[in-house]
Amino acid sequence: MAHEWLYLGIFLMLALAVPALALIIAGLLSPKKPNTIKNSTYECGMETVGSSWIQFKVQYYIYGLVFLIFDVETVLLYPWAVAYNRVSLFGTLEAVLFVLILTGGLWYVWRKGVLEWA
Amino acid sequence: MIPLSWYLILSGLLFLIGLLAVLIRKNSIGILMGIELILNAANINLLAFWRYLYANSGDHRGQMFVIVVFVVAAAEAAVGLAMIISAYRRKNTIVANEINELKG
Amino acid sequence: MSPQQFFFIITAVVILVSALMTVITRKMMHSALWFVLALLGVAVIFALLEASFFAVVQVLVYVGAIAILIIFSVMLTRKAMEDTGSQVNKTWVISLLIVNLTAIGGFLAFRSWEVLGTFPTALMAEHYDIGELGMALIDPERFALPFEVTSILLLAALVGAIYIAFQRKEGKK
Amino acid sequence: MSFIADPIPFIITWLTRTMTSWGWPSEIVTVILYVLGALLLTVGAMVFTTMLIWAERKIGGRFQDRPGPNRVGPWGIFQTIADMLKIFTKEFITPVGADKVPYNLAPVLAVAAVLCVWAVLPFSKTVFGSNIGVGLLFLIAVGGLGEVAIILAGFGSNNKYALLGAFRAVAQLLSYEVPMVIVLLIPVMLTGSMGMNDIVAAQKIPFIVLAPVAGMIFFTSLIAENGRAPFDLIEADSELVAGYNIEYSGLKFGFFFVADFLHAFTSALIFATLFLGGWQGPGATNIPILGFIYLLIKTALVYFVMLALRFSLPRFRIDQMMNLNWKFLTPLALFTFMTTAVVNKVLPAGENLLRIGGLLAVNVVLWLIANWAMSSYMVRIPRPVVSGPRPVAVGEKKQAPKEEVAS
Repeated sequence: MAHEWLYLGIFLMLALAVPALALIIAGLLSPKKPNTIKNSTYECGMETVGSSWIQFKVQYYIYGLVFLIFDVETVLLYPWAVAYNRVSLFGTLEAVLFVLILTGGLWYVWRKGVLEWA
Repeated sequence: MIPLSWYLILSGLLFLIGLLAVLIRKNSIGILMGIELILNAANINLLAFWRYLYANSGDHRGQMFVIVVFVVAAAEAAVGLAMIISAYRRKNTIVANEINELKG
Repeated sequence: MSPQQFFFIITAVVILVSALMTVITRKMMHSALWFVLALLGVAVIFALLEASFFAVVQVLVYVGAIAILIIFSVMLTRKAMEDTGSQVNKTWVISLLIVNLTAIGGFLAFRSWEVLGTFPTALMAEHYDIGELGMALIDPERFALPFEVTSILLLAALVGAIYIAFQRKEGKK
Repeated sequence: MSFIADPIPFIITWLTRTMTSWGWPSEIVTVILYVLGALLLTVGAMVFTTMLIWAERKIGGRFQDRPGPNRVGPWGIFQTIADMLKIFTKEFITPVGADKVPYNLAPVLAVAAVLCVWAVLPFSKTVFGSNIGVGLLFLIAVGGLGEVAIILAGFGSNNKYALLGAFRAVAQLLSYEVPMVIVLLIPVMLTGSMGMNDIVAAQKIPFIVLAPVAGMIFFTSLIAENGRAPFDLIEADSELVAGYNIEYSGLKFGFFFVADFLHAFTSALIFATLFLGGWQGPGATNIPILGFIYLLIKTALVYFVMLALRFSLPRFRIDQMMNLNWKFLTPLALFTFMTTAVVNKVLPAGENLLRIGGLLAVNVVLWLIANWAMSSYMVRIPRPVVSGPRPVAVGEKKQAPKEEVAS
């Protein structure tokens, strides 16, 4: 088991190192002639107006919120799903109840009109 | 092999850093991150004890606790951040000391 | 020092440094990114503890959801909290003192606890099975009740958070 | 014979034996082999992407009735290599006020997040990556790293379009992760394990037969996770200029490009592994190299369907996309999960034909209900009907910039 994680760790390191190395090589190969106009922030060819910190809609946060709750609930079902072949019908119904509660949350969110992209 | 104390020291230090964040940060989101760090420290502790003392006897209480902590962390992040955003919209501040409407 | 110990120390240092940076960095956004690094480190610690399920769940839930939610709210509330100026309370000296006292107290209290020196016995093959945890989760004798309660807790959190954060636009209904 | 049937383990054994005969300790040999394997896979995947880009452009060209790349080499096959040479020597332009570390880390992380998926995939019976017990969850988890990369890119570039694009991209990716995570419970349930090897080994009957609706939901979410047409709002040119990667140039932009194409192919690979039986096929158990070929054929098929969708469907509007996810796919995924769990439990174990029939029937019923619900829902919402010629450029001109910032 430790070997599997060792391979995974090596793979993660290399997956980070290989692109990083390529970037460094490209950085050495490429010309460097910066000037003010070239380096200015791109805004469809116009002069940049204001800071990049614009106001965002709360809608993004709301989607993130709903996602978080659903994600956590579903992830908790994975151990059950692994044991699925061993559990009784009662155990299955328990998981279904679990999901039904989740569905209740979805229903509430839907009725409240949260999911409308306004 | 790593002795249990190493994990406990790590989790203790992480807890202290989280506590520090809760106590000194002005920004409420910073405070929330501190709380998440504290919960993470608790998780390390729980899993370390589970692994070292109970794993081989088929006792899953430690893991169940970790699951509950995950759920609590998620719920706390969701509600806490919602409150911060709501306070920001009403009072235009997220400094914890300035949100004091509940004061009598 | 075995390679495992060496690896543990590196991870622990990464976690602690990034957690500390989370606390002391001035820019909120950088703070959130350091926080992500600390969470990833904790996932590695879980993997070292042979709790593979929790290592992955840590990445999935904390990095993939909670951290992103925090980053979202940093962006949303950005205008109120300019990154210039002090980010810490005026009472930070007292706070530091409290934290140090807690540390010393904890150290003194647990210094001579015999459990500390425990070494793990090798995890038996059948306990790698995540299904075992799944069985325990729905066993009415064991954790069926807490399991369902977590679901209700999450539902309550969803409803509460939406109720607090969501405002219907005027003019609609 | 054993070399032809199963070359890679053969080479591995040979390498191990050689290195052990040099007197190296076995741990070091293992580590070296792991590093070699991982290096081969990461570099191989990235080089393979150049061919992928060529294939995609060529097929896309054919779909849209144009020749596609046809200048460099026969059928333009070296076009991407020429592009790559160019992009390697292009100047890096770092915008003013960019946050250096996140800005440079983002492309690397974007590629790494896609590459990590290859660490756990089984390619044939004997050639597989890390067989951790939680492979499936790992696949989903590294997707989260991709989201972090996008946020880093948007935040690091110090550009409001990049930031806006990053936010929209992350909102889309997050949303479509929900039905995906729910639906992936079904293969786990049917297998009884989260390890990728076990999931493939359990697919004597591919899961697409047992759970077609789940497969369809998963396929849709995969396309959305790629951010490709019809879900290409991530780089919607008309609204966001180019999305989170506007400020990148040279190889840094190239890496986002590579990540995009590699992600598309990897998704096809994941779908083939989880729902089409992976390397399973006639004779694949005895001759593992055949399994590799089967996997390649299945992946190519899925990839082709993805391309066909990409080059023939128009883009969704953002509200339509969100509605499709939250009001159609997520409830459908929840109900599919519940009915599959209960029906599969009620049906007697062991009788395969009955099980397939029962599950198929349930899926068809689910699909009909979903279809009916969808069409009746669409009827209820009045849609604005365009009547007469639209006033062009009069009303829209003032509105357009405001919308861009606010959406």
